[in-house]
Amino acid sequence: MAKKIKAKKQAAKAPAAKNKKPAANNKKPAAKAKIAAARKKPAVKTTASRKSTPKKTRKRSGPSDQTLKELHLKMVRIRCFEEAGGQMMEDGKIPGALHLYVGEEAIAAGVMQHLSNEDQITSTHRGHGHLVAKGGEFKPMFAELLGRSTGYCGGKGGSMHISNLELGMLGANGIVGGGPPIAMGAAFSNKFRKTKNVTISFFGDGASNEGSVHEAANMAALYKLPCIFVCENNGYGEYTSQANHQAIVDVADRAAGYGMPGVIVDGMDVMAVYEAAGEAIERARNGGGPTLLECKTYRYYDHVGMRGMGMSYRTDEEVEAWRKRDAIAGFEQRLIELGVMNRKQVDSIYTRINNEIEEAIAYAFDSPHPEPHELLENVYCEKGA
Amino acid sequence: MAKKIKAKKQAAKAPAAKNKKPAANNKKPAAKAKIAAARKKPAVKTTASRKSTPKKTRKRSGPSDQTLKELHLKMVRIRCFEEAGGQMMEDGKIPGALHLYVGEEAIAAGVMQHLSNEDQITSTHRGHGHLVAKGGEFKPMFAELLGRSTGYCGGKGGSMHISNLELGMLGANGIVGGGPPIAMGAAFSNKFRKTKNVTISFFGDGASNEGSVHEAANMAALYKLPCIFVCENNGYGEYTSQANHQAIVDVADRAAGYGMPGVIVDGMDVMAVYEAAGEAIERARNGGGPTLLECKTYRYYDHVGMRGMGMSYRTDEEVEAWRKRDAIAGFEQRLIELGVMNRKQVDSIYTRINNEIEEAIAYAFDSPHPEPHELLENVYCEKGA
Amino acid sequence: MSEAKKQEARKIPYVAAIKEGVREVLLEQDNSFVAGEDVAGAGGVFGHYGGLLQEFGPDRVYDTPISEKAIMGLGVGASATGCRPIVDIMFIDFIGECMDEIANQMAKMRYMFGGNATLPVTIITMSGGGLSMAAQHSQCLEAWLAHLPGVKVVCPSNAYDAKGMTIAAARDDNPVFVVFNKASLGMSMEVPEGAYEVPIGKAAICREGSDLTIVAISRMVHEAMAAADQLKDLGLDVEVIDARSVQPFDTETVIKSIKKTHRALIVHEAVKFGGIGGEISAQIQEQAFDYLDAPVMRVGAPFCPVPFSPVLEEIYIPNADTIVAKVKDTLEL
Amino acid sequence: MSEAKKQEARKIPYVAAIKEGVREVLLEQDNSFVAGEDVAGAGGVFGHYGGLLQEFGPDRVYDTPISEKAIMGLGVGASATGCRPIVDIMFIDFIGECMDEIANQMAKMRYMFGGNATLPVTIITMSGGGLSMAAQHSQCLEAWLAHLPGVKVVCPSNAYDAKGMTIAAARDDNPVFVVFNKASLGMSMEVPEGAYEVPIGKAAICREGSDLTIVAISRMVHEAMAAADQLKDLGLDVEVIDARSVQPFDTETVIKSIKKTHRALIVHEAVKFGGIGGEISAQIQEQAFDYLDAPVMRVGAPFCPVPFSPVLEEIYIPNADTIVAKVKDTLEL
Ligand SMILES: Cc1ncc(C[n+]2csc(CCOP(=O)(O)OP(=O)(O)O)c2C)c(N)n1
Ligand SMILES: Cc1ncc(C[n+]2csc(CCOP(=O)(O)OP(=O)(O)O)c2C)c(N)n1
Ligand SMILES: [Mg+2]
Ligand SMILES: [Mg+2]
Repeated sequence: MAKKIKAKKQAAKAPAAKNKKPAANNKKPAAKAKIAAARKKPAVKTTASRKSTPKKTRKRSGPSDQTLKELHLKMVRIRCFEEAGGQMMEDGKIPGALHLYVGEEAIAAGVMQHLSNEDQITSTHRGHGHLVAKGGEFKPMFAELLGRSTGYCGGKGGSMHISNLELGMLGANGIVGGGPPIAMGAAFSNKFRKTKNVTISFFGDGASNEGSVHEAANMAALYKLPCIFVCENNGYGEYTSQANHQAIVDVADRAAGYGMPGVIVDGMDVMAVYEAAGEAIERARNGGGPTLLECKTYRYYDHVGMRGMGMSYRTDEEVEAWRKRDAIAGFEQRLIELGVMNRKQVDSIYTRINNEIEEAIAYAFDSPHPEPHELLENVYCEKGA
Repeated sequence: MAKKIKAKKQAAKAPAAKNKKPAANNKKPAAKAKIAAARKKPAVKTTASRKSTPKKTRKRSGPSDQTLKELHLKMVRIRCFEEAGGQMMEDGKIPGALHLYVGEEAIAAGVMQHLSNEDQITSTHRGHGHLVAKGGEFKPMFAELLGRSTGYCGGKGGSMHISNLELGMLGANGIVGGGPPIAMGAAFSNKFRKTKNVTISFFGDGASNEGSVHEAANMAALYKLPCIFVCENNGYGEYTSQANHQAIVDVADRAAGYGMPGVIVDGMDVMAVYEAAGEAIERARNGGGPTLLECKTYRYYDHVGMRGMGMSYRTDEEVEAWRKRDAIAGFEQRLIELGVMNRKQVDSIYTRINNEIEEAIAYAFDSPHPEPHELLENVYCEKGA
Repeated sequence: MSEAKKQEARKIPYVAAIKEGVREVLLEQDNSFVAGEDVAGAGGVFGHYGGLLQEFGPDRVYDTPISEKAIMGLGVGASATGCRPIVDIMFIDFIGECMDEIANQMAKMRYMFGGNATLPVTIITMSGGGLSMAAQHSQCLEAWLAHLPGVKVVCPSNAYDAKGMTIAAARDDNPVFVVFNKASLGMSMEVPEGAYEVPIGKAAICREGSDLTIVAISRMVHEAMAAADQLKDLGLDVEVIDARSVQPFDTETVIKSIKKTHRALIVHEAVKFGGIGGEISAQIQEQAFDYLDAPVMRVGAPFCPVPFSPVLEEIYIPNADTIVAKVKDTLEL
Repeated sequence: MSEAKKQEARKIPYVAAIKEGVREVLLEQDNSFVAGEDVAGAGGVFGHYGGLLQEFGPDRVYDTPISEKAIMGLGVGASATGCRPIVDIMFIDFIGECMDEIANQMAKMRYMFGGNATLPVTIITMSGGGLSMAAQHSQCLEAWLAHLPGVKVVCPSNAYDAKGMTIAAARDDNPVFVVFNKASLGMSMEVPEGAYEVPIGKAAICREGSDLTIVAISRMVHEAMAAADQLKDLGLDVEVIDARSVQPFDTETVIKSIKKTHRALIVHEAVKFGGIGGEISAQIQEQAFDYLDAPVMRVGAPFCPVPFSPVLEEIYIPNADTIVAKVKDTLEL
């Protein structure tokens, strides 16, 4: 999307694609206690004056080791993908604009952990993370970012439209607020076809002010559809802070106005997201209707591309405060404490994934561009009931 | 708007245009006590399970006799206008569709009592009542309904677009949800131009599900605009009941999600509306920002035209229960009790207004149709800063 | 599937033909449903869904909130995931409320996804004036839709096509807009029982002639037929083509006709400037330039919103007289 | 007001010219303000409002929520009540979000109200492809707007016009859409300081010629100029007209040119089918039929969404070569 190159020098150099650790780990590692404290008292306020009844802030409980590992893996896969992709963009190798999900990984991981390929999601312009967590493979993803014919969309979609319907990923979307009505329609379909599947609609704090989100939420609540509206509240829509785009602190305050539960969760805590999402998804699968799940999060980099620091619309201190609460670093610490993994195992995951990414990037670059005849293909499909 | 002629016979004959009394008075007059009781325990629920903090149900207090008389006069003018206009439509004399405001008069009267010509309103497809209360004159109004060149819009607008900017009436609107963004813009203008004026946006329960209302409300709250969103909740959008178009009972539940107060008021009680509106308007004039004021009301007739009873989408009992709580009849009773007027004075008002209406209708019928050359006029205006 | 034979002399109005078309779809396709404002309980504000709720039950026919963006999203999301929805936008005037869902999602999804999505959704809506419904309830906006790669747009002019094109639209695996005309709702004609298709993308020759081809859209077909009668008296033998489908547009049939008649006039009710008539005119002279004995004429609404005043609206909407006047003027008859 | 004389050889890019235009308006008209997504703090995602917040303060330049319907409503309501707003829709692709506010309110209010409302609102937006921004951020949708009586639509192709038309739009008492082209933002040219107007509704002859008239819109003007150079080598002396304004359209200038050159080609970046080129082509042959030595040609984007793939987008967007090929093909050169 809209890319704005500012004149100011970049204050903090963005980590290169080959980093074995998430960005937050490049800082002096914060003490265990400090991380825990930050998590207990997140920088985001999870209580607001006008909060209505069904909203709750969630705490951790205990899923299996396997689940914990999968959650971690999802987050790491996203982080590594985004760092690599972002670097490629900075290097001028990716056409168009790239909106990076770095910092928000816990949301995609925590939600998607509950889904199968038959469950659908709609995504946003910031959609790579959602697709990775939904099972997207690196090769066709990088190929798509490069516009190659081996990409998920044959090179016709690019970052903003990356999608795969077999995986239940109904598309990233270049239109802010474009996803929720489609998700609602997919949820309607799930109910109509009497499946037990759910649809998740991811959208931003900025998107919450689009009329489409309002209409979709109302209709989902009316029909009690298995649709979960996940607001990824990272505090900004492009360069405009939440305080400058809405007079509320919690988007979840809107849930009551549709007759659905509103839940606020710390989006930097993958377990909290996992649990809150699980509850909402279970309710939806059982006919209990939609939920508005607001996850307080932060994007480490700029709206587009990889600059993170020295921005005029937010302070470096703010960025640093959020980075200290990094979802992946914190979760790794916890996994090690719990004995689920050790540091070596964690490190080896980064090695493996970065190797996979390296391979995928090579594959993408080796892939052919679409042929001219493809230009006019797939505008329509052949008829047939 | 969309007109649906049903096959069923009309159960209760609509009162003719010449009735000296509001429709409800044609029934056996309910005992004073009964009316009071009905008003204390309105058929509408004013409390809902999910109601949030800033919402309150209002009670009566004591304005001047003059104000009481003006409130009454406004309501009677609307009622008589609508009965007459409706009858003309039933008689096939008015082209297009007519959406009657009968039953909802207390809202227009109670709100408009606080406004000057410099304050603006946006209206709906059900807009005659708003214009009458805003000071609209009968002659150009009837002329407009007949499409004559002496009409407020020179015959080009008709019922659905009747307007007068000198009176601050920014138009009836054929688009459900069309008004709120415009009202918000006018309120922005009031604030920008540093006036003390306010803008009122009337909209229905059905309209509350349009994305435009959501966006306008959010923006009004963000900028703390002097804009009051008045939801005329008559329980139906066309032939669809509120229960079938939203999963909430109180539209005012949505106010908290924008960061503005939500107030629920009995829309059949003109004093209650007057007071609640007064408070919201005063707050807006003083820089306190917008309010969502929900008025529980009912339309006595069908969505379009004058049929009232024997409809498949609502019961006659429901209509009768609401008619028993008629805002005008009840208020007259109260005025007589308070000694503000006596029955004779009340009756003479009807005589006077119906005479005025008769004259206005004659005037309208005598008025010329627009000339062919007018067809292409006023698409644009002559340039000039 | 080809067009079924007309069976017997059963005449029904356009409005009833729409309902029959939708009904056949609901009978035929288990994964189809109807959703829109007042389509269920009220059977549609024009009665064109009357009785469907009763026959098929609330799992197949849904009243929606007044939320056009959500309605269109419902069509997109449900069709992408195994349903064949029929969604209703009460008046085409209201598509402004959901043009993003139409233009940026529905029309482009398949292409953007490299063919990975299929959207078998049908959108039913009403267009046109003549009922004194003023500027916001009388428009013809098919040109907006026809400019959008990824959707199809048909405008049935009569009851037979109304039913057959509804069925064809619903059987099509692409998003198809079926734009009905509200001033034609009462027009009766012979309509077969049962299911049949009127193919999308094929124009119909309503009257053969040798001197002038009129290409008309929707209700203007009937005005063109009346104009043809009047022009006959002036010695012009007029061929009338009902475009029926504006996207895809049947250029072939039109060009073939014009190569025979050497003169062309296009008539639609939409505002002339920027209407689909410009496209058709351009195509005609691109493909039959050397055959043209006169400029390709266009008749459409003048450049203003639809006025409420019945006397002004009468002047506003093109009719047989306007068409005849245009022909006389251009051909200097 | 007439166009001011160009003062001195000061070259600035298109993007800076937009900002200068808006700045002049803010200086000149106390009741004007700018509102849109990221126009204040960020100075616009393309920097075309950079520094205006700092210069004029937060009472004149407003960041809005991501709410296009509200933004357009702000423009309508504020302009109807004494302000002269400049509202920004970041990309023209997003007008689907507010087409109802545009088509049913903004465009019709004055007419429906019998002249009782005046809406001096300017809408600034960006269109066009070439930046690999894919199907939802690369469209040209001016045809939708031009089909709407009640609004004006201009598409400045260069920095001088960008500034002058912004000022003309803001001084106009009607709603005017100023549709800029995002691939042209860096193109520099001589632009006078201070306020001047480029009149709305007047085309510009960019190059005189005698054999063929190319009518081009927005960035395609530059492709047409390049094509004209190539065609010169083939012996064709090409006149290039920059339409500049598509609503109202300057038919007169175009017809006059074609009566001289006898051949016409229209080029726009929008999808050819249903684009404004059809209207222009139809008008040309309606008004200059007897002067035409060849069919009126059109060049526009093919019938598909804008592809992300740079190699496909390169084929997709018309350019000088496409134009030359079209001319060679039609005129059998
Ligand atoms: C309808 C529409 N309006 C505006 C834009 C431009 N735009 C792209 S992303 C964005 C900000 C979105 O903010 P938010 O929803 O909070 O998501 P985030 O980028 O923070 O993840 C904007 C304004 C758009 N793409 N679509
Ligand atoms: C955008 C739009 N959608 C649908 C309609 C058709 N329509 C006209 S009035 C109406 C019902 C409105 O209900 P509500 O807002 O509750 O107002 P009420 O009629 O009850 O006063 C509908 C659906 C319309 N005019 N505009
Ligand atoms: Mg955000
Ligand atoms: Mg209602």
